[in-house]
Amino acid sequence: MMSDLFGKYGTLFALILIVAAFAVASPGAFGTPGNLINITQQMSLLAIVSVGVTLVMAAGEFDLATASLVSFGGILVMVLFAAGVPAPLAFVIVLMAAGCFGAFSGFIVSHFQVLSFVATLAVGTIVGGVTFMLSDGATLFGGMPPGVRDIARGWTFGLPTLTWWMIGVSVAAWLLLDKIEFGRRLYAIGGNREAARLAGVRIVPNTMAAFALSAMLAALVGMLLTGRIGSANPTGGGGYLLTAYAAVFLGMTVFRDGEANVPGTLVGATIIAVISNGLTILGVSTFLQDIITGSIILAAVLVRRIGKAK
Amino acid sequence: MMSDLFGKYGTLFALILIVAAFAVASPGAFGTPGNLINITQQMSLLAIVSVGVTLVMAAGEFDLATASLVSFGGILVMVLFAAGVPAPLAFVIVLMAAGCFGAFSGFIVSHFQVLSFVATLAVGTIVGGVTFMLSDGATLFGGMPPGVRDIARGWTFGLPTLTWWMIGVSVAAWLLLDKIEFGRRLYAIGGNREAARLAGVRIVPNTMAAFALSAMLAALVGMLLTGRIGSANPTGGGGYLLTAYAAVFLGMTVFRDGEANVPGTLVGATIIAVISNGLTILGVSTFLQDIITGSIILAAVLVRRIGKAK
Amino acid sequence: ADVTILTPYISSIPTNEMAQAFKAEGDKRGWNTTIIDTRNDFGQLASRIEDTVNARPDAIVLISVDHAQVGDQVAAAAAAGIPVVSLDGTAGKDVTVNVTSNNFDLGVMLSEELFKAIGGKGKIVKFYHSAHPGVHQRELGLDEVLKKYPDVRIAAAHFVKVPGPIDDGRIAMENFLRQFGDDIDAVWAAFDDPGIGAELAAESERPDAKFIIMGIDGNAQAVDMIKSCTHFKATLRQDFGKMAAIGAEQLDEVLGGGKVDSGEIYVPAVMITPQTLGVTCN
Amino acid sequence: MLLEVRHLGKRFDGVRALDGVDLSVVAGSVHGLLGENGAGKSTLIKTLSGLVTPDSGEIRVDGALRGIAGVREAEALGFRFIHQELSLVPHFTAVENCFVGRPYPRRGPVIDRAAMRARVEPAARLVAPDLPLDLPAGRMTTGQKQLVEIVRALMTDGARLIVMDEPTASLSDGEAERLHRAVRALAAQGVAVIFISHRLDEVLAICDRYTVLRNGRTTGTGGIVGTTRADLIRLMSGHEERRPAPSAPVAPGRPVLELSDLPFGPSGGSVSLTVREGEIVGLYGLVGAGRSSLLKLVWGARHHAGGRIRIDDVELAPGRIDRRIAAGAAYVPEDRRGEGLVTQRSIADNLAIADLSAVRTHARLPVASARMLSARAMAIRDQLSIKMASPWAKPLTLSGGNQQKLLFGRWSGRKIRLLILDEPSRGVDVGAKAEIHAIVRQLAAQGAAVLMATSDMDELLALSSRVLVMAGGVMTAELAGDDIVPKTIVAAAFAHSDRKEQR
Ligand SMILES: Nc1ncnc2c1ncn2[C@@H]1O[C@H](COP(=O)(O)OP(=O)(O)OP(=O)(O)O)[C@@H](O)[C@H]1O
Ligand SMILES: Nc1ncnc2c1ncn2[C@@H]1O[C@H](COP(=O)(O)OP(=O)(O)OP(=O)(O)O)[C@@H](O)[C@H]1O
Ligand SMILES: [Mg+2]
Ligand SMILES: [Mg+2]
Repeated sequence: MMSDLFGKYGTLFALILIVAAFAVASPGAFGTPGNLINITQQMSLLAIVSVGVTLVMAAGEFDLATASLVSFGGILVMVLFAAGVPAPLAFVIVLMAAGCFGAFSGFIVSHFQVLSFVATLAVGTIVGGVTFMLSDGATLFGGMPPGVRDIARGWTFGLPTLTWWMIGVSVAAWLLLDKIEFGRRLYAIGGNREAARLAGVRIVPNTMAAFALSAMLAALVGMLLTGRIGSANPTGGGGYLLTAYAAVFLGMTVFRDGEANVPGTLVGATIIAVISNGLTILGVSTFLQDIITGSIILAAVLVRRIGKAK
Repeated sequence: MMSDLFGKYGTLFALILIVAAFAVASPGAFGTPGNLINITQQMSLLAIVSVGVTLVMAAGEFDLATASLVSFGGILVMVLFAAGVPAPLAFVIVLMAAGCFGAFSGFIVSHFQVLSFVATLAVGTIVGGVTFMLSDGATLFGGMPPGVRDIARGWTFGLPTLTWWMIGVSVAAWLLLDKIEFGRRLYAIGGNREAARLAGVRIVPNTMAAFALSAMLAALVGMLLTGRIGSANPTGGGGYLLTAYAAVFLGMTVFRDGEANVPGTLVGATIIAVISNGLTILGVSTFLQDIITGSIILAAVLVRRIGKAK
Repeated sequence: ADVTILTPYISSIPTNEMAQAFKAEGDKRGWNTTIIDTRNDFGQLASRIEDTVNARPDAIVLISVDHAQVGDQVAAAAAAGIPVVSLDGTAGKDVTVNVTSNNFDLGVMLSEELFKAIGGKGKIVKFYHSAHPGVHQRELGLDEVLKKYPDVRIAAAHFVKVPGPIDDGRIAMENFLRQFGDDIDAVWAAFDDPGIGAELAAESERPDAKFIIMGIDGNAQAVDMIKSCTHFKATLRQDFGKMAAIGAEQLDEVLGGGKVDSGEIYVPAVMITPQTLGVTCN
Repeated sequence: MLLEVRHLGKRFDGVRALDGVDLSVVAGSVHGLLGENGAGKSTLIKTLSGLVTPDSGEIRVDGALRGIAGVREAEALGFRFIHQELSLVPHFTAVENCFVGRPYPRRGPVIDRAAMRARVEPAARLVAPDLPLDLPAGRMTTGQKQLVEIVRALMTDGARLIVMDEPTASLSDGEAERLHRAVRALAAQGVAVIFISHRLDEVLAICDRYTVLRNGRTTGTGGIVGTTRADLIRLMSGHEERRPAPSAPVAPGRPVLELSDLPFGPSGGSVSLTVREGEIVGLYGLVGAGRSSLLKLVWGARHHAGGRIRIDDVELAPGRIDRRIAAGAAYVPEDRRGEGLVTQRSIADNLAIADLSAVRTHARLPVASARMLSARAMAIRDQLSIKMASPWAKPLTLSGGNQQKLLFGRWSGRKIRLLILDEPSRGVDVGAKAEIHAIVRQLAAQGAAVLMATSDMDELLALSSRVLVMAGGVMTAELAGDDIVPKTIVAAAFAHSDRKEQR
């Protein structure tokens, strides 16, 4: 029974253990409410990208264009601002443009059955080129309407605004995947494409929708990141690719066996954010941090496997 | 019949078409024997990494530590040189160290059945940290015994030395995967792990061997890269991750449907190398290059899908 | 004339500014310039230089490249009779001319300025990226100056992750502020991006904190922060426009059959502070 | 005594799969292992192959106590297995699949492909002369895959015991016949065979002895001679066989399914056929005859250029399976693992996937309700007597026959106009088969048109009001009424290969 619980929630226990360990090691800094709230802000962008990736992975596919789309979103919104497009319209244009790229990937992957790895890598390369062209390769700064920064900075109702974004996106994605028929279709496609197809699930439109939503979330993160740091860099999203997948894959080991799921992804993103926050606060050097981070992640997934009777 | 051939070899035709197009566009520079031979040299490192990845993917797994291992190989060999270790011994130490990391990943993945994506990302992070520690985060120059540069530079028997490395590694890996029992076992594991297990194939040692070989090839590339450019950077291998997977996935669409295979991987690596060589020679700016590269890769995989009757 | 600009760092601000400035100089002279970037990848850079040599342009411009990192390829260009102009790189026998601000000196200047501003003693946070050889030189400059100031101590050092250096710097600084509270006197940023991140962290976490930030590059966002009387107090601006202009001038000379003035030409850096921007902060 | 199993017990979280099984097998005999779905047959087999470790009891081989810890140990003992679920490497050809996990013939270090083929061919000739040895398994029909598994088990030297878990479930009489001969030949050479099947007639025909399991316990064992079908059923179910009264055949009504000039078959042929309300049309043929392909074409899972498919006068385009479902059509695929079940999802999800609107919290909101999902699963469980722990368990925790019932249950509760069945009772026990047949008849009586491919002659005869026979992708006979006799059917099924031989 005990080992059963461990098998199912091992990675979650690991997270609790990590938090507890840091809280003991550094009660004055790590364990303060202020810092814990700050972690939610630091993890929010990663969490939103990862939730987007979760949608695509529920349908059994990869989207490697994600990172490029984050950069694209940031650059395009700055270009639109600079061109004098009002903020709300600019947001809509960016989301639509990203959605089109996503839908395009989804179409190629599902209609022509090209491996999503190659297809999205190619689309990502194209998006990257477009982003560089838009910005001439430069970091874009200035021209941001003051109201816009506020969507990514400051506090709202007692929590950082970015934390609210994360909460909102996560709840929406969770409803979408776990409560709505659309989600069941995606999981069916991801679990056994052929069986889903023969049971009347329409593969192409559903896959396209998953990719489009994921792309839109990536572009949203690009815009929020721009708001957060006040400028946009054409490779600014590059760091999210592997970390987002790490979060999702970590999450696949929690709650549900081998299925990408939103609560799991959040646990994954939290683990990553907590480790880097905690180690920095403890004053561990960056290089050692890498080694420790890798080891903790391994331990977090192993705990569960070892807990599980073979 | 025609469409059958197209379905099977579409991506290969695409490569031929690409080469022909560049040769016509730039006969004086692209089409010269000198440049074509130079392409084989330029693609050699990517090809070797990709061949290593092919081994792991034949067993149905991912190895995201590959890029870190390339950097690790380059840095460790420089550190050993600087410490006065004789070159041959240094090579052996580097390969062994990388092999251990690989075997470790393989063990975690196969014995504990942790998803290879998380496990190797974690191992890659650890390797990255070790690499940074070894080099103190800096690019390492100098201290290289003159004989060492020669393993990666210059010409041997009428071809660039690096080209010979690529040929040698590819032939060996092809023999390993296609002619020897070991390869059959890997493909059986990759094709249907459960069936292989039911038939008594020993999953753990075979998977460990595949990861270890792949890691050793990555470290070899790290050393060759160091020889080629004369310095080692702790993130120098980063560029190989996505490109190597692109080559392997491109290759999975040639020759054999959906199976990673060495000849296919070479076709994939060639496509990537030819496109960037050709576009550079034609004087296309990087940003446009990205867009064109992405489009050509998409076209190369689609040609085959469209050729294939549904 | 056909001129190909090659660099691994086009999306970093100084490199990009130099490339664009050089292109503008080229346009003035009617050159056909192409920019090739290899996204931080030196293996790729070597290959692209080879391709460029094969395509026989009239000149090659390398930006932010230590020529020793691609020695064979630069030698091949020289052997093919193609002049190689290096901006913000290193001089060498195969390099026609290197126009640069000495990175080591930049590091020294920044450190001296920063240490003076905190009265020669205190705790500093160091943001660095030693994987970039130029940036690494600045760090060595810091080490040199530290020897003269025994009362200055590095309380924390953070290796900045690229891509995404601003947000990485911001997150690290947020965590340092939790760790040290007010016990930080200054932030030493090897390039402006993490310094900008540190300022953003201060704004959200501890707007009343006393520490100051200084960086290198003259990044527009950093200049804006200096002008707004934030914690960001100075940045060393390498004169990219001037470097590009000198590089183009020298190349013009060479293409016309002349000689370069010298194998290495230094362009002094400019310190940007609230004073030089004409604002007074209190 | 080659193999003796005593009081074997095994529990899977709460489910008692084995509850004191006894089994004795002598060399040179064919031993039938029988039991209802979920009785524990496959679990028993897995303990012999080292895939499942029993909780209690003992296994003796040649009188000596053995703990079989893994697949390789079982192989070393001379045990060979055909597991119930097909497990082939999809990219490998038949020849390559036969060598997975086995020593390869080699020349020097290099694999000798010619020798591999040479070692597979004799076994293949014996049981499956038509099997395409160089086709990747992923592109084979279910029946062909089953034949590969059989060839694989028969090919090796040194076998002392061959266990076959429902090897004939997707074979038609022709192939089954060949397998029976091969099994007898093996027994004659002194090899022991454990033969699991729900086709009692074949058990009675080829086995020497039998053992019957019920609820994980041995309820009877003995010699076949003098045993009747009724005896076996009583041991399996605990009661007499209940034969539902054959319902009166329904008069065919309006046409429901109409195929006109649908391109089909190897040589550019085409198919036209009509299935009417109340009709059950049986589709018979040998392995690879093209039945499943035709059904998939009708279902819209494959593309066709030209030809027309109409359901109730509505023309349907290829690829639009959802439209067919909306028009009241239903489909039970042949390969439950590959084409039927989404194994990561719960049983309840699997039962709802084709008709998510049936489990909405509110008719207008596309929100799936957990309560409705579970209620629906429980209703179907009762209707089809599916043995399962909970609606939220994964389908792979069910026995093979119970998994098959899930595919059937998926369509429960809908008004069905057209029912397309591909081997609907594959691996289902005698009682459940009768239940499924009753449901099919009832649906037909309510006005559904049924098109059913089956390899099971009994099933074909029991249900069909009309029989179509295919061979090599071509319709070779259409039989109705008194013409539906096995001899004519089998002759038509072989028509194609006869023609080939004549040429
Ligand atoms: N891995 C498992 N986890 C949980 N329960 C299991 C598992 N495997 C089998 N069972 C249960 O054990 C019981 C026996 O199953 P088994 O597969 O042995 O039946 P069977 O006699 O082979 O039936 P069938 O004729 O349908 O193939 C069933 O109730 C099944 O649900
Ligand atoms: N996915 C596929 N790709 C290529 N060929 C196939 C595929 N599926 C079936 N075939 C071929 O089509 C032919 C008809 O197959 P089909 O599945 O319709 O036969 P069947 O009569 O249902 O046989 P079975 O009883 O084995 O299921 C076979 O010769 C088979 O080799
Ligand atoms: Mg069974
Ligand atoms: Mg069939």
